[in-house]
Amino acid sequence: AQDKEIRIGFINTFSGGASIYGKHQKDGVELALDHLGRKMAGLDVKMIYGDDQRKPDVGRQAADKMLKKDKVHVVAGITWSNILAAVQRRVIRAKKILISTNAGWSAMAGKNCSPYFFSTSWNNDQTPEAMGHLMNQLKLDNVFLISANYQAGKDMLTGFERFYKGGVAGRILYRLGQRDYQAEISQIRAVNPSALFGFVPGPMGIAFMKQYRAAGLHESIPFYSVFTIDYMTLGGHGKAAIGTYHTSYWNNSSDDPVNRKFIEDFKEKYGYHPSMFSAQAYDMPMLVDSGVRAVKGDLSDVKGMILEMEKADFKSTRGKFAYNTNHIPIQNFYRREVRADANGDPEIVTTGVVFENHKDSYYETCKMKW
Amino acid sequence: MAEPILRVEGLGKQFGGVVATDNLDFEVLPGEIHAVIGPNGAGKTTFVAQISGMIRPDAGRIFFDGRDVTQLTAPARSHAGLARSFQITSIFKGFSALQNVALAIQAHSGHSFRMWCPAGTDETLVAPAREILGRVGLGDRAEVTAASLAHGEQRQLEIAMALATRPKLLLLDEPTAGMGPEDSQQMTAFLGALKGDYSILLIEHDMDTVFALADRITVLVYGRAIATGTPEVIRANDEVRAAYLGEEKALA
Amino acid sequence: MLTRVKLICLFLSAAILLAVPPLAQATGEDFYVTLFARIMIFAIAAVSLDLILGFGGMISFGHAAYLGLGAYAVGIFSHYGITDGFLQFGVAILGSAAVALVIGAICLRTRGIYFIMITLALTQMLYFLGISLEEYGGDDGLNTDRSEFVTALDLYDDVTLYYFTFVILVVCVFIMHRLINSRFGMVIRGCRSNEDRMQAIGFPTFRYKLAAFVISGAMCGVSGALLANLTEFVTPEFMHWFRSGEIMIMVLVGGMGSLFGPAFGAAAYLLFEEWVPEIMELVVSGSGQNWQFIFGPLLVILVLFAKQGLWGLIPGGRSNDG
Amino acid sequence: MLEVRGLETAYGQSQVLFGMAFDVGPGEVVTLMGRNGMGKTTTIRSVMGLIPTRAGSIRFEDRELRGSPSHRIGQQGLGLVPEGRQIFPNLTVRENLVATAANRSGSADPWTVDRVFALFPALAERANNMGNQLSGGEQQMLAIGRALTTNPKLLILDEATEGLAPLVRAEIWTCLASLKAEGQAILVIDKSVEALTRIGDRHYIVERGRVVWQGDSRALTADEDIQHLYLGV
Amino acid sequence: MTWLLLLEQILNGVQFGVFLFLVSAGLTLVLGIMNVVNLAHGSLFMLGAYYAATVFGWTGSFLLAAVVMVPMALLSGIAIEVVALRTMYDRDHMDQVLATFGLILFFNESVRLVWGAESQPMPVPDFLAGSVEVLPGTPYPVFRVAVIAVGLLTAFALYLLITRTRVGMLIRAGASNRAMVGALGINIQLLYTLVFGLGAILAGLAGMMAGPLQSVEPGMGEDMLILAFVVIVIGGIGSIRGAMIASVVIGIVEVVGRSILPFAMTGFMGEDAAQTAGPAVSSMLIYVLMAAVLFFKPEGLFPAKTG
Ligand SMILES: Nc1ncnc2c1ncn2[C@@H]1O[C@H](COP(=O)(O)OP(=O)(O)OP(=O)(O)O)[C@@H](O)[C@H]1O
Ligand SMILES: Nc1ncnc2c1ncn2[C@@H]1O[C@H](COP(=O)(O)OP(=O)(O)OP(=O)(O)O)[C@@H](O)[C@H]1O
Ligand SMILES: [Mg+2]
Ligand SMILES: [Mg+2]
Repeated sequence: AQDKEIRIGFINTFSGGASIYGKHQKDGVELALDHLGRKMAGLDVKMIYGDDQRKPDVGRQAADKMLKKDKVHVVAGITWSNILAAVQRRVIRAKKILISTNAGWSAMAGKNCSPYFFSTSWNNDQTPEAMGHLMNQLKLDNVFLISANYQAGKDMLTGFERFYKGGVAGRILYRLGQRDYQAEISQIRAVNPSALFGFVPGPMGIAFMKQYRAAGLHESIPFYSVFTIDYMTLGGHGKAAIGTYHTSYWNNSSDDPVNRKFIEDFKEKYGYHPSMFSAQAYDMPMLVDSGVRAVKGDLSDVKGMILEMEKADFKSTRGKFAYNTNHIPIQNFYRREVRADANGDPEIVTTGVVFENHKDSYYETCKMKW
Repeated sequence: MAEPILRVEGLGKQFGGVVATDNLDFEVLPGEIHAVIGPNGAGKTTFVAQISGMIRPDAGRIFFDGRDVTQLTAPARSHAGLARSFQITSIFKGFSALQNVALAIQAHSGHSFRMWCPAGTDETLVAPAREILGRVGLGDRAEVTAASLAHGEQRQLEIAMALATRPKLLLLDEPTAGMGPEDSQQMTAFLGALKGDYSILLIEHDMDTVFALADRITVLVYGRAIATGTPEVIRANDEVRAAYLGEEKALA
Repeated sequence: MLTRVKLICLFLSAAILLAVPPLAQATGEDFYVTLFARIMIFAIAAVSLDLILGFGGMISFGHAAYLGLGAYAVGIFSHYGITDGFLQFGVAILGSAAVALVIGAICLRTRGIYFIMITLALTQMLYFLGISLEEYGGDDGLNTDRSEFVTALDLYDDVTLYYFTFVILVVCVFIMHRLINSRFGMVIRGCRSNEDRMQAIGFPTFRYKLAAFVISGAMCGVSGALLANLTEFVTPEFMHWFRSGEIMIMVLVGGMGSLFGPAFGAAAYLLFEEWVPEIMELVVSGSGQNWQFIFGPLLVILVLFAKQGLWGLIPGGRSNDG
Repeated sequence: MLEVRGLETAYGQSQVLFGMAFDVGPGEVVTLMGRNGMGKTTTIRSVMGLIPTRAGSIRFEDRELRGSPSHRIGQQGLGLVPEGRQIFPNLTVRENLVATAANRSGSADPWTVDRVFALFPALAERANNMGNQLSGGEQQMLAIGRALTTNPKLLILDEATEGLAPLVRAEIWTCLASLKAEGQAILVIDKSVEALTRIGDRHYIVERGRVVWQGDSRALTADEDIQHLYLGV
Repeated sequence: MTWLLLLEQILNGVQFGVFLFLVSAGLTLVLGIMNVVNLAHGSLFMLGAYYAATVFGWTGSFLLAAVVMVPMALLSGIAIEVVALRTMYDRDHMDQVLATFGLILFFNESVRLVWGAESQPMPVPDFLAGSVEVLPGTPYPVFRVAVIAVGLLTAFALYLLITRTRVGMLIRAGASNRAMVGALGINIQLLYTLVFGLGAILAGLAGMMAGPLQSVEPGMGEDMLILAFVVIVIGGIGSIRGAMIASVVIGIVEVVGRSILPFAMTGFMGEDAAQTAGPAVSSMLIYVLMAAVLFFKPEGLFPAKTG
């Protein structure tokens, strides 16, 4: 019996402290569906949203429910590596398509890679790799590194140093969830490096930036960050972010009509500026749609869908890109900086390409097996 | 003269500036009721607390039943045969009167790491518990939860629990505290009946009870024993009168 | 003792638990097998916590530690390709017991709020330890395989795992039932009521409380091992203090100091978490994510008005029906 | 000034008071006697609003007190020395006396900390000890002192001499006598019939939650078998 | 690392400690003296930050924000006390823990509903921006100095209130025997409501001072909550002095430990190993400290003299 509708399960953090990630991504997805007329190859789209409460086993529970109860064709979403780690096995074993709209867990690019898995975001290392490269371009030497003391945090440094050629003035791994950084800041000042590279995501980042600025280091030691500053956190950063640099896969300033339409309609619909998370999530339904159309809505032909999706033949906010053999995007990475707009409020502007068609560095270790 | 069951040598205890026990020598002979009286704050309760192992003395040694128990913990002393009742009633409020006593018996029938057989129906605990409740006159209140016993009854339960530990020496801190004349008389009679089977260290402010029961009386003032002797001797002692009894009681 | 009404509730719920898998499969909703397995697993954790919490009056805010330890016992072994269930569960039990012994020995010197906080603190330590264990995935956690006992017992079949869990739950409850009514149980409850007096009548209370603490930890370790099997995944998250809080909630919601209450509490909590958001979605779409907005106040109300928990709400019988 | 009628109180299911009724007039010393568990303390707790009552009326200076929160009742000028002392263990002796001090009777020379210390020198020595460090008797003195420093219009003592040495007891009775002489109204519960008959004007004997006998000291001392029947003397 | 840096780190530790005290001051009052385990303290901390941030956002005046925050926090506190905690005082800690746990969930969600999940902007006010030179060559943010000032002031005021005033005595008396305080003619219920409100104000104050240096977002109180409890427990429940000293000790241990452990450990293990092990250990440090303290002094460093 052919399904008359396509069911997509979307797992993310919707309750509790980190629910902001879920919100931005869900809004992106919903907008995409609007743009698709809420149909894919004539099939109605049914979204099932599942809250993981940022707990792996709860995320796992949600996935189970989607597979068994809702009989979804696609499981998507997921912000955190550890939740992706918890969810992936079940979904892949059930031979359903799994799409990460954020989590860039390296294992999925390498040893755990699977034809059923796609990413509309990136691999954790890629963004810091770009930053490392950028710092080379800027001829920066003697850079200080700060990152969070957990897996993703360490991946970030690995990625950065894979490309960064200059000297390292020192490194700090701070505690996950840390709120006060004066100690680290004093240490950085003492070393007096030429620049600071940091992975300080979300609220930690906001706290760090405020304190960094309060200590007056932002002038003497410029801060080059990844995943710290984005339209999601910009409000919280406020002016403290002005004058900082970061790299991202998303050229938010690009005039690509798809991108423009996305940003405009998004602001229109939700009343706030989309973040890169929204952009990634926006691509997910588009990607699925390409697959569904290829198999003319015969959702039983999962393989057919996948083969089509591998072509990445859909309108992405990042413009044209290709999928690598491990289904991680091969994409450009941009240098972005925070400037004061006309009335002094911070805005993010893309000011150049760091990488063209950048591959992640795990795909060689990926052995696809159906 | 028989070897004393309890002997205390040079016991001393201070709380900050307060000298609660001051180089005290003391003994209880087997089968005797030795009463300790003295003004409020003389250190009687503290004294009992040290013998029963609830408070560590600063100085001195305590011999019980021939051995030095100064270093033993409260539970260990209880097993050695010391039992205490509290001046301020201390019972298991949530349990029934029966359970209260049964628990006390259990404490002295082997270790309690028996995790499988129900204790509530264990006759080796319940039967003696009932028997003891009967003896203190709470036979008909066995199933009542301790919290809802009247003050007087709770005092009786205190004693029952002390007895349940099959002690050689009973340390009774004001057993008749808060009891009406009738109940006091009952309690007095009851304690009288225990005489001989148990040695008793009795703290009491109710002189009728004391003079009725005590073989010997020690008067404590500021942690020091100012006099020890038979009731007659104590009655006659001027210092005691001045410090404690006051006139009318002594003459009575 | 139990009143008739309570007995009926008991048998009903047992019957329901037994009937879940066939019903689920008949209706093609076999997701409920996993859900109820999860419920029973946390029921075990809650029951184990109730021993020290409800009966012993030791408010441990760190019970999640043993959940995590049990889980990691399974996880680490299967990380090295060892999936023998007897070994895994054995280590889960002994490991949790051992850690409980150490933690207990430290914590039981303190009382009241101090006890609450130090149990919390030590569990947080384990949590951070878990995060820093790179070999075992650190904060990414660890994918695990399910345990293998005897070939007849294939835990990869969710239904088998379900009944396996069910049996263990029943065993745990029965053990608890014997325990709290035994002499040992009386001692534990006595300590809750008046520890000084316990010592005066001759109980060296420390060792009994410690024993209870260890037993409780070990039992919770089992539930941890089961959880690892169910989710095929272990993570430091299992040891987060919020998790300890949740287990406490289950106990209280069900009824502290009652034998069956905690199990019902676990069911109530997890079903709430599962269904209320959906119901809210039906009412106002998009509101499901705010279920805690309802749950929080509900919890307060429950604490305020249902002192005996749900089990106590069932008419008749004191809650202390151990 | 205090007028209790038809008071009924129960702890959960078990009713304890069945139509308790008694009066205390200005400057009068009234006593409640009775065996253990007859409901004396319960009566007091009901009057003080410490437990909910089922029925009856409690009028103090023609104001109905029943049902009003206990702090109101306290403010009206009822000063309680509760059974079992209940001093504040985590306050020093001095703080125990200062914390709730007031002059409710508006007397010219009110009870002060120093007057209490004068009355109980033992307390003065312990002025800076914590309440829980006091001996049973010292605690009892403190409880009385604490009630006095609120300068109540009606002083209520429940077993105030429990656990006191004969000397101190004697002191307290003399103290009560002198208070009486100053015109202080007092409601006393005690076990020592003999002392009560000495200072009390009128006596009520409580049996199973109701008054079974009342009269003045002469009548009581005269009536041997009443004493025997209800007080077991 | 140089001695000067070490000195600076110790200073940072002290500053963090004083901040910790500020966070736990309200809790000391409610937990230590009123004897209520109030997990919702973290939520009040969060509310304080949100109130201040909002007003600050509208008016641009930090002082005005403070002026508005105080009554708002007071009301929130009173509301909590009246609705949830009033009947909890004589209940055992378990009930209090769970009821207030429920409050945490409630307030986090409420804040999300009202302000949204995004973190709220709250910069350092201009008149407290910039830095002063405390040690040669090490400028120190003025705002952090301000935090120290506020913290010490609070400590002093609270100490006087509790130990020197009659209100203080009554609060402590009520903690041990509410019924009796009532019978002696004090409206303990009202008193407690107000005291709880005061606790809320202190929590709010801490939140307001945290805002400009942290992220004002739902759940921002939780991490702080645990720290606050650790402070109080180490210091000895009910002892203001203890809380102050414990805060500073914890502050120093946390900060200095964090900054020197990685170096220290490179000594006996490889650079890389130390780089990861160091932070891991230091993140457990305060818990180790707490466990150690309670092991040797089960009543905390300065047990309040309740015997
Ligand atoms: N924990 C303590 N800390 C400080 N002082 C204490 C402590 N316990 C008792 N004291 C003091 O030691 C003295 C003796 O107290 P104790 O209770 O032994 O007297 P007592 O003889 O039992 O008096 P009573 O007959 O009134 O019960 C008292 O002055 C009391 O204040
Ligand atoms: N908290 C309680 N719960 C249940 N019943 C109680 C409670 N307190 C007292 N009672 C019962 O109420 C009755 C009266 O108690 P109450 O204390 O008023 O007597 P009393 O006359 O003061 O006795 P006593 O002379 O021993 O103080 C007693 O039978 C007692 O069992
Ligand atoms: Mg005494
Ligand atoms: Mg009474």
